[in-house]
Amino acid sequence: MEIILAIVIGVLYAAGVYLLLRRSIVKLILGLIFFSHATNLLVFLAGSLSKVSPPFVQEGQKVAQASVADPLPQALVLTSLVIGFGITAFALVLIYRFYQSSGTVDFDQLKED
Amino acid sequence: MSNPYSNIFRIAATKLRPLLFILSLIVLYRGHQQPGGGFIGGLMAASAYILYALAFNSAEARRKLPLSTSALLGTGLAVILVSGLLSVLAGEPFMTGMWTTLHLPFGQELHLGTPVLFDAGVYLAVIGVLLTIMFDIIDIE
Amino acid sequence: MENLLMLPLVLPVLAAIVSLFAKNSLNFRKASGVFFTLAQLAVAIVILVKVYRDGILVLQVGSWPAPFGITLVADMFSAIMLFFAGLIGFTVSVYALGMMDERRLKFHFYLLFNILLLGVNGAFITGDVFNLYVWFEVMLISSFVLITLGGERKQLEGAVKYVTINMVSSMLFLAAAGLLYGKMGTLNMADLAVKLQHEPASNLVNSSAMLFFIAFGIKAAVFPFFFWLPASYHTPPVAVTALFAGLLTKVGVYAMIRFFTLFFMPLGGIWKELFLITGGLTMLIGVFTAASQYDIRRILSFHIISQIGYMIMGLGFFTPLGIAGAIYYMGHNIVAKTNTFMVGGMVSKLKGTFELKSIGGLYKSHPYLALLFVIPAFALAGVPPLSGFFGKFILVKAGFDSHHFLVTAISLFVGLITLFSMMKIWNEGFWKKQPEDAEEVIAYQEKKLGFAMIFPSVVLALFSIGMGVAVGFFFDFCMTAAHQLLDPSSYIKAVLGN
Amino acid sequence: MQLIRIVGVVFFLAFLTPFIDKRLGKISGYLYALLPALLFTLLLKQLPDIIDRHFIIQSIDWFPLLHVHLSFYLDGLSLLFALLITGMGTLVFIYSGYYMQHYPMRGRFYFYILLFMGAMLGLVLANNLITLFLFWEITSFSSFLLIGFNHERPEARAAALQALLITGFGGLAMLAGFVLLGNVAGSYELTDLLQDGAVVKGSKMYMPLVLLILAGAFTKSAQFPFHFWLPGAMEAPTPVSAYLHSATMVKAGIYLLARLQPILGGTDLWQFSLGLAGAMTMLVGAYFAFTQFDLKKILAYTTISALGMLVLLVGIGTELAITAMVIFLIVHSLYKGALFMIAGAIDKTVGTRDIRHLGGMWPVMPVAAVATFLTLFSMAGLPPFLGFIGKEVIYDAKVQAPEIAVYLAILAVAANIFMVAVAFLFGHGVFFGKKKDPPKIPREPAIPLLIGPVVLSVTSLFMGIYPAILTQPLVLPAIDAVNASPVKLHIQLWHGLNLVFLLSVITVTLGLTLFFFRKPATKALRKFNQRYFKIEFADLFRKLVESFLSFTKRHTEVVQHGYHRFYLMLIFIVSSLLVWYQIYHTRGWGFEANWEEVPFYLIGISLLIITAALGAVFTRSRLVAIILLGVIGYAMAFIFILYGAVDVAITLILVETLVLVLFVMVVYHLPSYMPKYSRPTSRIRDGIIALVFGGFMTALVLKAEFIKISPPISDYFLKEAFTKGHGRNIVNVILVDFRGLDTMGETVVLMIAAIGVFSLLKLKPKKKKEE
Repeated sequence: MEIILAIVIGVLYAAGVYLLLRRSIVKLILGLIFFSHATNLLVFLAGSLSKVSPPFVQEGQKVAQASVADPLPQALVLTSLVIGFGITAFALVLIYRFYQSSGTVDFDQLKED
Repeated sequence: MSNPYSNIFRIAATKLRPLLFILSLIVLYRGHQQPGGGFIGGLMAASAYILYALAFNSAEARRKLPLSTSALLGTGLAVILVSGLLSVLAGEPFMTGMWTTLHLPFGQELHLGTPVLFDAGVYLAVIGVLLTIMFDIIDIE
Repeated sequence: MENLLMLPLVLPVLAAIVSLFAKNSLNFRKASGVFFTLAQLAVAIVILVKVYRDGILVLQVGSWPAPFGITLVADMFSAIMLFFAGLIGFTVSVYALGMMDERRLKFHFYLLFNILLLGVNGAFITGDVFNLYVWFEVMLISSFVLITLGGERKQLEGAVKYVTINMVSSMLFLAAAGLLYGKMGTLNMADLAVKLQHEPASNLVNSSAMLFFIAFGIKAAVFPFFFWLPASYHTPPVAVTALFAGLLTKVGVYAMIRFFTLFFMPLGGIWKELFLITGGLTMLIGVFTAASQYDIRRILSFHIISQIGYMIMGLGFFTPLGIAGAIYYMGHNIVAKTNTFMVGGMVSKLKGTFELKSIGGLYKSHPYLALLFVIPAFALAGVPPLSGFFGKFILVKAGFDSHHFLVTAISLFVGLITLFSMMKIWNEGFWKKQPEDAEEVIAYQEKKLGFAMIFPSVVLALFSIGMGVAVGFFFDFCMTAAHQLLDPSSYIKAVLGN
Repeated sequence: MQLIRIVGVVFFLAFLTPFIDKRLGKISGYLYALLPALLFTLLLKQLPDIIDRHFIIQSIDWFPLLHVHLSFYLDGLSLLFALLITGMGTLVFIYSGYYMQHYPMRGRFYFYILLFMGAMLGLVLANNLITLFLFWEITSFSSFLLIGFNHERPEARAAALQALLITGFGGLAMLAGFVLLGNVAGSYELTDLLQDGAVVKGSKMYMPLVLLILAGAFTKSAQFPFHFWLPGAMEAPTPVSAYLHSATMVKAGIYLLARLQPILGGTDLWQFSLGLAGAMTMLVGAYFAFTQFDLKKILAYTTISALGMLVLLVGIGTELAITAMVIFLIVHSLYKGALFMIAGAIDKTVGTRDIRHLGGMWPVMPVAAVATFLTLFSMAGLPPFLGFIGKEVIYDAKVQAPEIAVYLAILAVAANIFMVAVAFLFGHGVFFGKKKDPPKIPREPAIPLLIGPVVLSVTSLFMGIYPAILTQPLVLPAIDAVNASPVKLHIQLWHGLNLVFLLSVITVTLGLTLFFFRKPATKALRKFNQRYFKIEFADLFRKLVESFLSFTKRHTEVVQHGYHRFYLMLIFIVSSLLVWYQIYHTRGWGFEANWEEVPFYLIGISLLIITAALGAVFTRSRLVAIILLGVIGYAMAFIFILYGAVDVAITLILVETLVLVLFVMVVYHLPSYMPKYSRPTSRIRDGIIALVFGGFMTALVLKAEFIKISPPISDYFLKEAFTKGHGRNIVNVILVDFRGLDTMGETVVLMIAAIGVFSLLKLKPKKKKEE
């Protein structure tokens, strides 16, 4: 079952790349969000997918069962999700201000001087 | 925002605010044992105020806050830092978990530790963060 | 005492907290901002001395044993980098007192500044792959905010490029970390090194290692990933650029050296060749691009790139001398580069512009500024007995020792062009007469240079001289670091126990 | 005697100049002269010891790891040079005391020239090649600062940069050569290297290292084709020209060659390179000297010629040639220093150095005239001056040189004919002939300006008359050092009537003939130059620099073109190439696609994500794109739940919702989305790039899935989360405890993002300022 999710990741990255290569700055942000979705899924997949029960220690037990999913990738994804959120929020406001001060959403109109 | 829905929205926002707030505290506390935790809790608490700000305006919502947004950020960060430094005072490495059990009346036991405090810091900081971002963006209008 | 290692992380956070609460007193915020950078420098010195005397310092955060929790490690390499981060942090924060405008200072400049240092410090001392990602993000987001702080149009334009390319790099880094965990089942660097050492199939890791190369390459601004740097570094206030120029790309180089010496280069593969080719091209292309510029900040920005090439080349030699040379060169470059930007900032304070075509006459009117410029500029160009000469000499020696003649020859040639660029700034900005038709300069009211601006520049200049004159002393640290890097057993033992 | 103190004290004084000059003002120059005078006597006192072969070697560890030491060595050769440097230095400081007294920024002048003197002393006294290189570079830079001393003149700046780039280029090559030499011999100490000549010559690296070192020596000593920086350097104030560009700095290359002759010399490569460069330089210099108008330029070209002669002599390398080299070195320093001082004195008192505006001045300045003529006789090689001995020995050396003697002799005679002619041209042009009207009324130059020339010409005379007493003790130890074997030689003025004397006579006669026919000759030569010999090397160099600059400009436009998406594109393409290469290279992993295991809901959700992604890419409506993005987020949350990641799923749903809200709120303010900017071809191109990139990511994921090198560390978390972490939600325990530091960092990121949003929205540039 990995192969289908691997393809999903590939498609998400491809979509991200394609959007990042567009001239519109809005698509640029969309592309970045795609990138971070793809990366989160990838990190999540890095743990093995063979075990599927949520990683909790059952009431009355002291040790989690061996069948629980690898909790570490989950924690990593959580962290990167939150970080991604912060950066996306900032980037969104940045493009808004960018548009406000330059009056365009077309990236090609902005050559460096 | 003078459409007929706005009144309903305002009432809902007002009523939901304490509810969401209490819920968020529960989510925060349970986080160590059940799904939840500081980030999710903080998000819920913040959404209470965000709804309020959308229904009224951000200035009104700010007034309802016990602390300013930047003080929330600062407090959150300070709590995180303190939870890590407590173990240093005890001569243990930074961020070592320290646990104690409080005996409440009615036979209840409250298991408290620095990691929980840490999560509370995250909770506060997340509220501060989300409110700063959302209030400012709402102010654009 | 092992908690010493938490201080480079705790102090900046403390600075942030103070800054958040002291909302109404700007002066207090300034003072505390500078104070916390000074404290970081002091801590860094203590750590450096301790590591040098007693060996590698390790802090298992949260008392969790090594591969499971997060480990903070300071070996010589980390300690050296930590020291330079502290030095630059302190000097630039003093410089910013004189250079930054009130409005930016009010908008939490020093908070951002300290958090940037937090990210840099964290990156230098963490012993955990994912944690490194987190510190990279801390560094990145604060650099995003610093680069946009002020909201001028140019800043925003530069920032969009800076943000997107750097975010792509972060994602690739994260993906690489995830893939590595998937294969190796661990995130602790020392643990990874052990597992890779004893695994016959470990060269299969090489393809995800390429993602690390690309991600760090973007951060370090090597060819062909450097575009974000010249597109953005000239846009924010010069105090910000000075900080970035000195530190940010070096964190990428640090990560590159750390990862590839610890994990990937012992695996074999194309790494050495790749580093040498990248290093050579980075040097050449950066320096060519710099030669055509006429804006002081842009000249200096392009030179950052070209000088990164030297460090990558040193890594590519993969000999103790090569790596020690790269580390020494990094230290030298951090100091000299920051200082040239500082002097550039003072020039603009006097003349109101960075455009060399519009300024001149500073040699006559401000001789001490000329002196302050000459020292870091000559250091960058590799003039003895300043630091840059020994950086170059060591790398050339390392290159010849390991029979990499072409790339070494390129590095010498690049030194000549660097000299040309520096002398161009000198000839145009200092020796030439002030052009009388430069409108922006005439319209500009010359500002006085305060102690806060000159003092940090003097400190760094003395450091450039000191690193050259007392090269034996400084290089000893670098050599120790290189030996530790090339024989990771002591690192592994310190982190994992036996 | 502590050699390092000799060098150090000069630097020390240099750094004191800003204070001294402020206090003492105009007379400071004369005071500075005391130091080189003192050093001269101190060094002279060492002469008996050196003659007895009691050499001084002193060393201080500097960078022992790489065998770099501050080590010094005094033998005959270095003593001779040190004496020249301090002796000439004394005279130049006296001269500058007057010459520079009204110059603006006089203090800086003394600073630079003292810096130079210290560096020069260090250079000739250094025993370690890297130490030598250090001083070598300082001479280059102080020379740069001095050539550009009149920095407001564009010509001065250009000449300074030109000199710096050329000598800098040579310096870098030389450094490479030194490192190679050190690698071959295992030491940078000259005293060690002198023992290892055979090892070095036998090494594979011999050829590259010799060529590299020669690049350094040749650029410094203005050998063809690097000679042109030296006439340009005449932009410097005249004391500088007298000191650096005739007597000392340009001799550094000669010193180095002589010094290394025992180590590197004697091979065909060495003889050929030095011979060719020296001969070319000698002729080119002499030829061009004849057609100049500016006194200083004339002298500069004769200097070039003399340097060529010296290099040639080192190249021949026989005992006699070295003798000739050493004597001629002294001869040349004496007369060239004097002549430059005269030229400067005339310039100062008369206001011009153009020979066309000068003439008939001997009645007004008799002392200067006498000194000049004495000097010129030495230059022309007339008896009884030292110059005569010099020329005699040179001819002798050449006549006796192996194999190529005839050609060398002819070349030398040809060059010397021009020299004789130039000498007379100079003297006659200034002091005889018609009186012209120069800018200022001619009078005798001030005494300080004449001390130098008089002392030097008289020295030259006495050294010629009493060679055994004055010349021999100075010269023999130097020759001894170069030949690295004791020399028995007798230097005398009169050699008797032989072939060599005949050559001298021929030289003088033809030189005089050329002088008498100077008008038609110079005219013809200038015409010839204009028509056939147009190459101006300085121009050529300037063009080289300019074309380099325009190359870099084009290069910049190609590399840093300003189009952001092409930056990204290049990054993606290169990344894809690199990663695909690596995947291909390390392809040994068992990969088997097993579609049967895949549950249907997973296929469904995957198709949903893929469709939504494609939709978001191709839609023309930003609202649809945003909604589809949300769909992807929620679908991903579903996947997370399927695989047991409850917290992740909840967080993702909340974050996704927030991002959507934010997106709507922000994009609401932007102009309607996505005008169709790009053409179909570029869309296809981007599509391919995207697929190649996405493809390697898929491959990497599969690879990671199929290669599990070691079991994950998370078993520990499963065991310890509750017992030690006191929590049942393992993910949460990891977040707040096991990896709490990550979460701290994460919170900081959020905080900074919030501050960033705040400052972006609230801190805007003031309206009234630009834009």
